[in-house]
Amino acid sequence: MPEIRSLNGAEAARMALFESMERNPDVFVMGEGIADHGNFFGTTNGLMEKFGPERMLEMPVAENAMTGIAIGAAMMGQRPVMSLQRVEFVLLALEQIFDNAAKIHYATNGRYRAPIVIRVVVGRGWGQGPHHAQSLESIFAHFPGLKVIMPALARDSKGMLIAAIEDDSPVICIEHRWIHFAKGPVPEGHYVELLDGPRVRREGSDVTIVATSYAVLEALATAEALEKVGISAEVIDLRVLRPLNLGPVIKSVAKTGRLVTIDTGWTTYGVGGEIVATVAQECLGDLKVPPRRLGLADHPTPSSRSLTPDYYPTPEALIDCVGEMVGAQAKQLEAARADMAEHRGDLPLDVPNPTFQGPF
Amino acid sequence: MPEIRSLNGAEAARMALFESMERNPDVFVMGEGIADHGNFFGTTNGLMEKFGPERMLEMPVAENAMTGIAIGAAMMGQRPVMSLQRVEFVLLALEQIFDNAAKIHYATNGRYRAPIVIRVVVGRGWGQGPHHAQSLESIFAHFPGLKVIMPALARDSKGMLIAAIEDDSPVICIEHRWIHFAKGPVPEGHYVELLDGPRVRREGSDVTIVATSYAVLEALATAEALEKVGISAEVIDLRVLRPLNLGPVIKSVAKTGRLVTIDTGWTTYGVGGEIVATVAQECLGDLKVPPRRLGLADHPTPSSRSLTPDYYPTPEALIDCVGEMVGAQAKQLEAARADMAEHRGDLPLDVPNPTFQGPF
Amino acid sequence: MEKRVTQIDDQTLLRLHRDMLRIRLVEEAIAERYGEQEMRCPVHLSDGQEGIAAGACLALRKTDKIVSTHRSHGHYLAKQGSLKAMLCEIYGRAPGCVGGRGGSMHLLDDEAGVLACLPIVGTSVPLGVGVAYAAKRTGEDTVVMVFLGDAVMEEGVFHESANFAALHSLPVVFVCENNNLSFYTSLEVRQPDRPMTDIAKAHTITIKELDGNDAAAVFEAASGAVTQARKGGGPSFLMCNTRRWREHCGPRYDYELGQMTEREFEALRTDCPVARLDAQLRKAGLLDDVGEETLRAELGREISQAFEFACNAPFPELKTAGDHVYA
Amino acid sequence: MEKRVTQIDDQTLLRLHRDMLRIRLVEEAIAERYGEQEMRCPVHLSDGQEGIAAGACLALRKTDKIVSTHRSHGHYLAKQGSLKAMLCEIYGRAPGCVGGRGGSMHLLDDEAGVLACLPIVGTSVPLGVGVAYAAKRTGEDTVVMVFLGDAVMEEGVFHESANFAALHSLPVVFVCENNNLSFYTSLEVRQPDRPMTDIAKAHTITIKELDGNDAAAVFEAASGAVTQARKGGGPSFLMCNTRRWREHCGPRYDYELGQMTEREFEALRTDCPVARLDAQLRKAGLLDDVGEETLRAELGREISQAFEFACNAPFPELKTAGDHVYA
Ligand SMILES: Cc1ncc(C[n+]2csc(CCOP(=O)(O)OP(=O)(O)O)c2C)c(N)n1
Ligand SMILES: Cc1ncc(C[n+]2csc(CCOP(=O)(O)OP(=O)(O)O)c2C)c(N)n1
Ligand SMILES: [Mg+2]
Ligand SMILES: [Mg+2]
Repeated sequence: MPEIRSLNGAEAARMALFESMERNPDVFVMGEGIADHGNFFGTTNGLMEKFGPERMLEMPVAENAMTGIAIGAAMMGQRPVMSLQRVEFVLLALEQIFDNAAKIHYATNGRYRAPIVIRVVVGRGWGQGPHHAQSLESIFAHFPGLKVIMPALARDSKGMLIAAIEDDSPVICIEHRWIHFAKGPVPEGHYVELLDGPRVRREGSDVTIVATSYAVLEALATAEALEKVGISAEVIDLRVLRPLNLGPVIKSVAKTGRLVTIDTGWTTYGVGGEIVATVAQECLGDLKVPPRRLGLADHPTPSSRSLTPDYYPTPEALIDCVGEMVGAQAKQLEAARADMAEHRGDLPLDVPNPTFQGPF
Repeated sequence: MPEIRSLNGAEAARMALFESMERNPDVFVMGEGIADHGNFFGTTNGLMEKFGPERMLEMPVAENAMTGIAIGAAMMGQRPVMSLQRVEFVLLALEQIFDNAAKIHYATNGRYRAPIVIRVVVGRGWGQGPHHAQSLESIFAHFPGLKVIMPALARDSKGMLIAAIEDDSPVICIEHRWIHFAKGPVPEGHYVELLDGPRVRREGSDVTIVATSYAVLEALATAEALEKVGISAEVIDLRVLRPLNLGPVIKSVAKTGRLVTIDTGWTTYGVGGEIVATVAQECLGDLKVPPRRLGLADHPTPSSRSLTPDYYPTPEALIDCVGEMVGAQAKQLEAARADMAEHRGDLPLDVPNPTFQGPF
Repeated sequence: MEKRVTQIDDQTLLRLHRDMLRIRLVEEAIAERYGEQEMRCPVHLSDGQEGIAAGACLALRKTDKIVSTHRSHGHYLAKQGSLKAMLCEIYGRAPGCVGGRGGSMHLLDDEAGVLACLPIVGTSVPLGVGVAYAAKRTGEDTVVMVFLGDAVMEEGVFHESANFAALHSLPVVFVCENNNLSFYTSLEVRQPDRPMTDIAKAHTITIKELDGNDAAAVFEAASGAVTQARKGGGPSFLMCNTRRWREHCGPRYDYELGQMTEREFEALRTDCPVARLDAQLRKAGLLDDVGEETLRAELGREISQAFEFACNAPFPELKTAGDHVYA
Repeated sequence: MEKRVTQIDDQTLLRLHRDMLRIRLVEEAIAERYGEQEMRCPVHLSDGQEGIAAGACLALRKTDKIVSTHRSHGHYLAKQGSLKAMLCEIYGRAPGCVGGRGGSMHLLDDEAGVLACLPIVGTSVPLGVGVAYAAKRTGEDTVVMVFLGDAVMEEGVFHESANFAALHSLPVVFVCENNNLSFYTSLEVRQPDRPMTDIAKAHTITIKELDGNDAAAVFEAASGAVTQARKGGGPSFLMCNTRRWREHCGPRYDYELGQMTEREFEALRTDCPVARLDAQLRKAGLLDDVGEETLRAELGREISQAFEFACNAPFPELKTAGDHVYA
């Protein structure tokens, strides 16, 4: 049994890169500013020293060609891990991602593969503003041929990234900035967490909460607060947005009869919609109350912290939503909200909640 | 009362450009190959002769800068109508569209506007293949700040395009190649069809079919065939994907108790999902049977016509789907299918159905 | 454009002639049969431009690789991609080079080194550079030739790719087919008046401008560029001027569409890369009527057999349509 | 970089000095107070680079427009954008230039002609070109100055935009601030070794390379470029070499992060654009200790009042967060 340490998501991702690079010389990291003192949010520390500039490839600031170059190299058997500090930067490269990465295997009738991993980070907090805090997973997840993953727990930040690097299909790995801060147990050494679908992170009987990424951490903390007031929430970590396997969600809703989704993107045409729609198709009869979706308010991300309290779905909003669905008493909800507030303490809203940590 | 003529979608769009350019000197068309003998699929005939190259601006093949240039000009009060022959070309410009066009009004606190129209065409048929037949409306529709429209009827191809050009927000106008061929009644002169939401195109009581673009024409023809065998389908033309107004859909489902969506894109994380999810949230109790979604099969578009029969949802598939939902007899469906087949005749599957024409 | 006398050996000249003629005859056959509506995909024919394809590809080894564009038949054939597989692809048949999934705009012949021909303008350029980068990483001496049209010079991705290729001295030869047109829009409407080679030069790439209708000149320049690339000397950019004869997409000649007069068309057609080398070979005594007849007959046979094969080949099975979405 | 003696009039020199010093003092004040955690957004400070902002913007009329990047404080202030509105924006307050919606990376001052400062590398370049195109269409004699960093030269969109600006002879002045860095990655890791001006020249754009720490030289070159643009003579590209002093994003000096030694930092800081002009002015008798003190005091007062204002300004109301999504 490998040793298990408590690491944050960033450290876990770093270990994934380290293990993958050590095992396979074809793996290399490429990106802009991947090895300066910032260490790509702490996910690349020491890799330059260990593997050198050929395997920590500093690239020109040219995301479109960079992506095409990664795909071309991958077609020849290389395994580039392209890393960009914000998902917005990759908006310049979507033609390459959607037309080539996603389709090269299909359109060459299986002859070529594009085993690239594209790590992109979703910004949040500290006034990131309109261009640095978008969470665009649903647009990637629309494309057959791509795999799209959002690790939430530190264990997955490592194991899913290793799995992504070893996968023969292109994988978009979307890392929320705030999961980089959250700690959890992480095994030493090489292991994979399969890219096969969601995981039930907490069992419950009254409501099914399906969450992605940082929202998983919020959902788990919320579920704990709800538990104390007698509401039992099952929390499912979606993990893999494409290929989408909603089997465990459907099973859960069959049990609880209630579904609420909470994710890190805009609601309209977002991830929650796909989940709700599939559940409505697959187990309409099980739904005791209308399903609900929580996500970002339908406008760009404002910078000022005074404008964001209603922008991001809060644990309090989740409590109210679940409360309504299960028909809870105002008093119950008040207690759960108070619990969450205590959890958070005086922390301003534009920094991650340090208490959202494992072991889960 | 203006005269009404029967025109196809392309001619209708051409009239929209003509009317708009004549009324407002700030309107100009820009794009690649917008005025050669192909006349942008017949939507620009005669405009060069009438308005000259300053208002029919031939652009370098550089979609990203082109889009930024259009936005910059629009911020100064110009009204560019950027026109691209395939939606794929605009994948190179998504950073400009998502970060600037969608957000400039918001992020300048209302000071600037970007009244651009981006016309993009969805290819289908004649072996277009993986890079020339994608229908990517749902990714545009995810972004607050954009308006996203898909005209289906010729009347809308003109009236909605005029409305888009006169709108002060950026509008993505997605024209399916096959609606360019379909005829319908179109008024002469200037008029607008508001970008305010869906329209009930045919009333019915057994099932609500919500369709987009070319699928509207297929749904209408299918509804007619169903009618003959005693199944009454209400057909709703979605028209405006963002801002999304599903009021008429919810009202319709409240009446019929059954919902099926049919659209021109991939199903997963697509337009139908948003409709189904919203209906499940808003009128769960009205749903007599699980809602259904029809869209493209979950793989890239193959070129060979032998590979596409199951790729595009067919009227036959819609008949079967509705049939199951209403519990129709096999015999009934057989008749409806025969009717549709007759409709189509010997026409190969990779060309538009010329019988999908108005007056509707 | 200056006409030039080359020192290329006879066999090579004959080979260039043959390769060009083969492309010409294939494109003509496609144009002729396109009206049957059995090739149900867009085709961008390249007659008039064969000098570049033949000259450039002959400078490559079999193990070298090319990437190309929507107008790739010539490159594919010059690199010795399988004619049967290409026609089957255009006919949408199972033995097509990508099983009928791509059509004319997605050609590939792995064994021949035809890696990716893709229809989005500029999209294959960074792929080619990435392949060259992989070769450099793994120490292979593969050279990658990137075919591009004059419009690609307007796309940002070309510049981004050129910058990277130059920065890492990659084994890449950019071959720009300047036919002065994008669709039917001429160069001066799209780019300022200057040698396009300046752009590549600004990226420190070795440049050469040449008459693309002179296959021997293209071969010579490409050979130099390939040698430089293979030796680690970095990328080159060959700007080859030419004209296409037919419409942008489809079988008709441009004049038939009113995009030029028939007289203008006849004038541009006088500068035919095939006829030019033909005359040169005859003058040098390397070709005569009999030789040409024999060659045409041989190529004609190959081509009709390939069409025959394609027209009778099975279609891919519907149930395979969803295969290979994930590796 | 050659040091130069200019023929610029005294008032202009004094103005340049003042504008630079003002930027410097503002950036220093931001750096000093950033640790209070009340300016809760990323800030990219520009001390060390003031020569370019001051020199280039002084060549413009009030009605001319600029677009800029993530590192825009200097440009905004030099173009006479409101200091109070800028600080309020950084503090996330309602009187901020975009009402607190954007933070430091989305500055705008409509009246002053600061049109759009945006943090995605290269994104504002085509916007500026589009504004120039609109001016040309409507016959206005507005000139648009596009500020960009050296990394923007790697982005395809620069090339696409330059091509269009040159093709249509647009009234654009590209001002490239070459500080040799993108994040902490130096130029030679990102671009081949060649003058970046070659790129612009290849697009037929008028070029000039200059010492960006010589504000007078920048002013002179910019004035020439602006005059050319206004007269319909088309775009220019000024490549201004400089260095930034602080970390890429945030208040610390680069050496504090271990990205360079303190000695290296002190060496580069000896080439200070403000100190250089200061010395020149003193030598010419245009400035003395008293004059400098008075100026610093005056600017200091303005700046502390602006901070005072910003710190006490109201936050935008939560209920307005959803306004202006659609026009
Ligand atoms: C990104 C993109 N923009 C536009 C198009 C439409 N298009 C197809 S071919 C073509 C012309 C390209 O011209 P050039 O590269 O010179 O090649 P040529 O057709 O002359 O061989 C254009 C604009 C496209 N396929 N991709
Ligand atoms: C498209 C894009 N890619 C990457 C980034 C991340 N990024 C922010 S600033 C910066 C450095 C830009 O360098 P330069 O343009 O030279 O400006 P400087 O910071 O030196 O002033 C980078 C890479 C970004 N904002 N946008
Ligand atoms: Mg061309
Ligand atoms: Mg820089």
